[in-house]
Amino acid sequence: MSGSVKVTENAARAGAPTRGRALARVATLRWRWIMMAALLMAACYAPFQLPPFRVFQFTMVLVYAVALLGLNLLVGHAGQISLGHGAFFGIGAYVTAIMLDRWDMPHVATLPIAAAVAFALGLGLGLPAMRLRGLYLALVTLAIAIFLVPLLKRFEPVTGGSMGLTLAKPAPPAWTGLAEDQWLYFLTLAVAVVAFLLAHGLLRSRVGRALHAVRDNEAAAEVMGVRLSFYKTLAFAWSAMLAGAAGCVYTWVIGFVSPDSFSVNLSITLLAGLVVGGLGSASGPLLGGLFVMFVPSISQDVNDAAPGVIFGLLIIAVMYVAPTGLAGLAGRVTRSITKVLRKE
Amino acid sequence: ACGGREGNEAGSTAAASGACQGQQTTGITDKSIKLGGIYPLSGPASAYGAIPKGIKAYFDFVNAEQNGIGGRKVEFVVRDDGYQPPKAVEEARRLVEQEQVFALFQTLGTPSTTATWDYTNQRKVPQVFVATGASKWGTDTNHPWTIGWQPNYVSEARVYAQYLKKERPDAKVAVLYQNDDFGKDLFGGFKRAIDGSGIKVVAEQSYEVSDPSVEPQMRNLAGSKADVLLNVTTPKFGSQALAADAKNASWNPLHIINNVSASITVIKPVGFKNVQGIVSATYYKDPIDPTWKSDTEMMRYYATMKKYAPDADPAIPYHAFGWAVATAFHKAMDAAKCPTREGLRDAMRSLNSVPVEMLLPGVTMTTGPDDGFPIESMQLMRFKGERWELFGDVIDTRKEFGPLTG
Amino acid sequence: MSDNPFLTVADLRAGYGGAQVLHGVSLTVGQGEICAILGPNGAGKTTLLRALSGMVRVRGGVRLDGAELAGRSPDTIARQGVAHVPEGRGTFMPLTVEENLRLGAFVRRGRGAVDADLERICTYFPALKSRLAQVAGSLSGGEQQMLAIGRALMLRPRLLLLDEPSLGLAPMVTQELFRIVRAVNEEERTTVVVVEQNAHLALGIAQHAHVLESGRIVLSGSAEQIRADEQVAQSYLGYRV
Amino acid sequence: MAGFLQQIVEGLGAGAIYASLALALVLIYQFTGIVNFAQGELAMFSAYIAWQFIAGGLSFWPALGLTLAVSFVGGMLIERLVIRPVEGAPELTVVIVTVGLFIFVNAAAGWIWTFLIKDFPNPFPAGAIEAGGLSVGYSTLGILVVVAVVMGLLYVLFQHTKIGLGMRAVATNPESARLVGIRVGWTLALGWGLAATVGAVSGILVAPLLFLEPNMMGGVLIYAFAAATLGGFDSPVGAVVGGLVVGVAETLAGAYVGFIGPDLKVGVPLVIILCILLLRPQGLFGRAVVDRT
Amino acid sequence: MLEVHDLSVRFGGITALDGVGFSVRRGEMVGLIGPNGAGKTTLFNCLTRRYDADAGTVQYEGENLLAVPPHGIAAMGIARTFQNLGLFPHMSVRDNVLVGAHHRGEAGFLTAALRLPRVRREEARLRAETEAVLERLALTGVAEHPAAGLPFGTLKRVELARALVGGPKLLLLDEPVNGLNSGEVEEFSGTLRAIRQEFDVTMVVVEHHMGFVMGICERIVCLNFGRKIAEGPPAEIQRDPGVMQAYLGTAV
Ligand SMILES: Nc1ncnc2c1ncn2[C@@H]1O[C@H](COP(=O)(O)OP(=O)(O)OP(=O)(O)O)[C@@H](O)[C@H]1O
Ligand SMILES: Nc1ncnc2c1ncn2[C@@H]1O[C@H](COP(=O)(O)OP(=O)(O)OP(=O)(O)O)[C@@H](O)[C@H]1O
Ligand SMILES: [Mg+2]
Ligand SMILES: [Mg+2]
Repeated sequence: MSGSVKVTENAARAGAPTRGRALARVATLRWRWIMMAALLMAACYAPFQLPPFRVFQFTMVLVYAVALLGLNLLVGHAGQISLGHGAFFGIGAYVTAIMLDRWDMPHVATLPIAAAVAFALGLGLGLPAMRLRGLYLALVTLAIAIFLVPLLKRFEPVTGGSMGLTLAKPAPPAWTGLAEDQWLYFLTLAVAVVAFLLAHGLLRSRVGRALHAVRDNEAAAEVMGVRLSFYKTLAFAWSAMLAGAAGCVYTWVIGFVSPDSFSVNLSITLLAGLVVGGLGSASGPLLGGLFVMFVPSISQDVNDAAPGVIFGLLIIAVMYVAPTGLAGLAGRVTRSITKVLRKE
Repeated sequence: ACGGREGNEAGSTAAASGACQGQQTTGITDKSIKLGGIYPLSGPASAYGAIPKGIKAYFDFVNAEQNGIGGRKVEFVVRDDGYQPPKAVEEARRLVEQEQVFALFQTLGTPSTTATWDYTNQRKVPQVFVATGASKWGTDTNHPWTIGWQPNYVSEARVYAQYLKKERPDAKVAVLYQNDDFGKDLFGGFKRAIDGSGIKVVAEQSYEVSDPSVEPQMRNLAGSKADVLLNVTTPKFGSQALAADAKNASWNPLHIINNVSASITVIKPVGFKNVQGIVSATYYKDPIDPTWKSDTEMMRYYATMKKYAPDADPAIPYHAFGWAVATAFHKAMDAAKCPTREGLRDAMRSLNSVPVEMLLPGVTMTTGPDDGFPIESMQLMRFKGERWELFGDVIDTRKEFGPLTG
Repeated sequence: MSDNPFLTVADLRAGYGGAQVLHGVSLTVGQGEICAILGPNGAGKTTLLRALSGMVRVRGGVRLDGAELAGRSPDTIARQGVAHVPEGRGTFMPLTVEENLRLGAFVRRGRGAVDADLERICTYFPALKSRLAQVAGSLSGGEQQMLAIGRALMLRPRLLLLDEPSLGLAPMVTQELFRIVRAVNEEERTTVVVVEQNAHLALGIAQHAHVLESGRIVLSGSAEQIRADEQVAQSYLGYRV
Repeated sequence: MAGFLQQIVEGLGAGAIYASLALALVLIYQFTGIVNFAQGELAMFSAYIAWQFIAGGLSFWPALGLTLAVSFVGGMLIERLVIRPVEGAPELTVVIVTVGLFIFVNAAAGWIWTFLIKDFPNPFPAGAIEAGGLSVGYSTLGILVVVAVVMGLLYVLFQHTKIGLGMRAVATNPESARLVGIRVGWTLALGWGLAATVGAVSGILVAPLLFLEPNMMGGVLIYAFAAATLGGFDSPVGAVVGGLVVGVAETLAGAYVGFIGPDLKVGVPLVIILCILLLRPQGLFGRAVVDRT
Repeated sequence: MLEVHDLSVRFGGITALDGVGFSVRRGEMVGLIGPNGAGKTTLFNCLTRRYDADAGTVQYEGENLLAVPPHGIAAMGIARTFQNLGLFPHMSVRDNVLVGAHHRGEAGFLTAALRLPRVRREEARLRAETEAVLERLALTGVAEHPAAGLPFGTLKRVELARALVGGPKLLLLDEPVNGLNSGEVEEFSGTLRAIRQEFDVTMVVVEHHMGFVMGICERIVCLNFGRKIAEGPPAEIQRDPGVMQAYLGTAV
């Protein structure tokens, strides 16, 4: 039959670039792992080289990166906009603070509990919220963020009210020989790496594909057997959990929580950080964390009369240059570099 | 791991000798002294970002015309925390570790200061004259390196309580307060101060800084028919509350507005005719109060601001506040026996009726081993015509009510 | 073919991002002619029409009745009287059917004439008439296709670009559609460029045809010639005569 | 009972303020398909411009006219300079650009005019109409009337004009809009210009009540956002009704529901919205989105 | 296998389906035709629970299909393609197809995040099957390409691949040869016949391409205005006066 001949012909025609492409894919995969390992090694080496203040700054970058990792899961991968992730961050922070304050729990024990509480709350709030879409979901999550602040103030006996709670930081065990900043850094790094691996595993699996499918076309996803409510709600809960874990580490690092630290501003900053970093990309959260951490102080160095003017302009400028975020820009740059190199 | 690096370049001072041997001299030399301050220059609390302008003007003036503080030129590094505690921690560390400042001169806001004071005290860095009136800066004993400056909110509340006890011994009070550390501290202090008297709080309403308006709260308070309104707000909400009170013809309580909102800049937009007779208390001179028109310090302030901060409006009370606290720092530094961090710490805890010209006549700074509050005196004032009129004597709250304890 | 062609395409190149799709296409269409573009999947037919209406960036020349179109924006080209029924239909989903149709006449003046044309479209496609107030996004696939064609006709175009107009239409409607195109072409001297997989139908109304493969014109001729050439039919159009 | 009615009247007054900004939000959403976080700040900036005109010696009405004109041009310029370069980028990118704009405008206003509050003249007389124990301020009435007029104008623009139709077409499918000959760039700029003008009206209505300062619209924006959502982001009538409902609900909750109290009252309209959205995901007046595949 | 009984669907004033009934036997290939707006896609949407029926019943292998939640349809062995494409534009072709195998996987959030061996095995298995289907439909060459930007005809094949990888027993195809030229249609018919053998699937096909429908289907159901107007073998349908008048027009 002439038809089938043509099909094989097509396949043969397509086959040639395929093999090349597969090879290229393996190569980029290996590259990616090498890059990751190098990055991790650099990350482990850095605290011994940098002054403690810088170590602290990078610790905070990692804290934000963990929160953004969670937000990325929801916004970048599942396509649901949340304007309220600062609330889960705050809840994680407060759960940790209360456990440390009331029950003197060991620091490490607070992490799973904070994550679990954030997860449970995410699940509980996600159930109704995930029936909404787009703007409406954004609004409801915004409401959660707005509501958290007065709520924390209301339950003063537990939360310390508007005065907040001051807490001890985890002390480095003697055997490590590390300074407090370094110890905190490594704790945070460990949490970040675990969070990254979890998210990575999730996204590479059936679950990740289901989330992408929901993001791209809900109707089609459902026909393929993806249970929308389940996946959306769980994505929400997982992303809340990661934000909660970040909040927990935040409390370890800063040693102080107060309701006004977790205002709507934080939520919007997180979302902006994620979009600036790169929505739906693997390196987006880290780049976003760097942005959230460093750009405000850079803005102040440029114009200390009104740092906001510069900060606002920088956000706009980054979105001009890199509409898909810094990760997209970095990708484009490396691609053009490799292209040039290959041509040589 | 890198503890050895600090103080190396800055430690080359001859001052750390004799009795001062072995004390910290980071950030100070014979010729210079470096200070760091943390304020919200961005975000919702940026109004307070005006304070460092007054401070800078003062230091520029001192550097240029008085050869600095005791021969040391002052460098004042200001950082922005956006009123965010984690940012405040970062900036405090930047100032101490990167900038190698001698002391943190002012952190603004209770949350930011609370977030940083463990750090400054561990590092033994003086955190001088923080810009918040929370009472814990004076009552806490674990943080000797941190000290407040302005009268604390509890003392201020006591002044109003005492005034009411005298004038309206069985007043029914309605309270509007900001739902944060500031509002709670002041309101709490007031409740404790009226304990056992005939005065009663009959209604209370709080608001969040994010609320658009306090009008609804004012309406609910009006329903209580209280005869006194205690207005514990920050400037914008202060204006709104004053306007709402003025608008309501059927409710005319005695309106007590707290010091934070008592500035003419808050009152003027409401219209002077609407605010006649309101009461407040103060401790420093309002730059647009005509009373001080020919006051020497005020004239110096205006002249200096014009010269060293030409684009800042000297009428803004935050500038005058900055000026006053900078003067206070100057005096504390002058009083220090050693030009070291320890020297400053000890000096700021042993001030003995040190005058600061920008403060009201009769208000001075006094601290001691059991007194961590530099300024504890205030004077009542009543609004009349187009300005505040001070009345009664300066009230030394420590003398009147006894020392404040945690 | 007339000496002074209505539409002249000269060495047209276009693509998406890095990938070039059209590698120098040249053709002319006389005023009032119907021209069919044929070719296999992915040949670049859609891209050619997009290039004509300004939806993709082009290099080369496109002249319509003496005016240069290349490099112009789609709205400018539409104002020149070029209507395009795009692949994927381009329906304004949340708007009603009537609003969709009226948008087709956006650049025209004179409400009366537009209203009359609305009536005319409804007689062409009775299925739309009963759904004028319905949200266009809820129409069936074929109904949306009719809407897209109706919207293009509302412009009373000088040049009509049809990208697979029969897509998703029932056989009867398809025949009717080609009759309508023919009628519009005859009554209003509308020039038509039609891309169509159903070569039989397209060649039935066209005077000229071009076969496109891999972004190049591999064959041009009168419709009869192309239809008659059995080998062409087999190798390019995949159908037997 | 009179007290209750009075609370409702006050709630309507507050709601009208939210509605005024919500109208601008709805407008920009209709015409560009994005939510503009900077809308409140632009309104605040317009109010400052008006203030500057008045401080410069103009009387209120000419200052108003000039401000509206300046805002219109300013809105168009913002579209051209700030939004145009990211046109076609993912939706969230554009939203984050408006967040950047928010931060920028807020800081710029503080920089230019300081953070001290400014007195802003009220165009409406001070008193109130008293009837049957109820008192309705002229100012409240005035705002309600202005909001109703703006709403009516927008409704006509949306539903009964060709340009309105073109604008909606651009928001739903810019590519097709170009194909039918709509100048998409200009239309978007026009949408921003109009939204900035409506925002300016909002800012000028709000300034005398809340006192003018750079953070004036921050709190209002959240409620306006809520109002627009409640009403459905595609309906001006919905925005106004939504604003009024939010205002009344919030006021009543703050006044009568004891355990909620003024600190948590912010939750009440939000809970209402959540409930309504669960029953009617398109908002009170929104059109249901048909999503066929 | 599938029994549709008296099915009605209304949207406001429009009756899209009006008491439609027919049945499909296992292994059969049934064509569904009718004028535009007759309700064919709506019928598919009912069978895949995208729309709720206002009246009537649907039995599938003895079970009440209308009681199954929308996401449960795939697990029952029903797969479909969409008239106007229902792909995931930002995902690669391979991932698009892999989503088709979603209901055959077990991995949950936790197990996937931890990348348990079980999950890896399952993933490897599904990937291998996907590769085979891609190969079968000559899509290997574009497997890495995002679904957006490919030619329409290719995308239709991607949809078919996605449907097939779920291992369906009943396949619902909505205008599968849309946008293909006659040669490609013929080729596609061949592919479809082969697939029917290989995968042992029952198919219902909506299509306006008469050559294709008449050539491949054993039985044809014709709808008009939501009602069934004819049913029978192709030859019979082609001659049916009602069908001719409503759908085919005079010249066939
Ligand atoms: N938006 C796009 N982005 C990238 N490449 C594209 C895009 N649209 C089309 N292409 C590529 O351009 C080439 C030509 O596509 P085009 O749509 O013009 O073909 P066609 O002849 O119309 O095919 P069909 O008959 O399938 O409609 C194809 O290889 C396609 O992959
Ligand atoms: N969600 C909906 N809301 C309103 N009307 C609808 C909706 N879905 C379908 N319809 C209407 O129901 C009728 C049947 O639509 P359907 O998509 O089933 O037609 P079809 O037979 O598939 O036609 P085509 O061959 O054009 O694809 C159409 O007239 C359509 O307008
Ligand atoms: Mg095409
Ligand atoms: Mg259909």
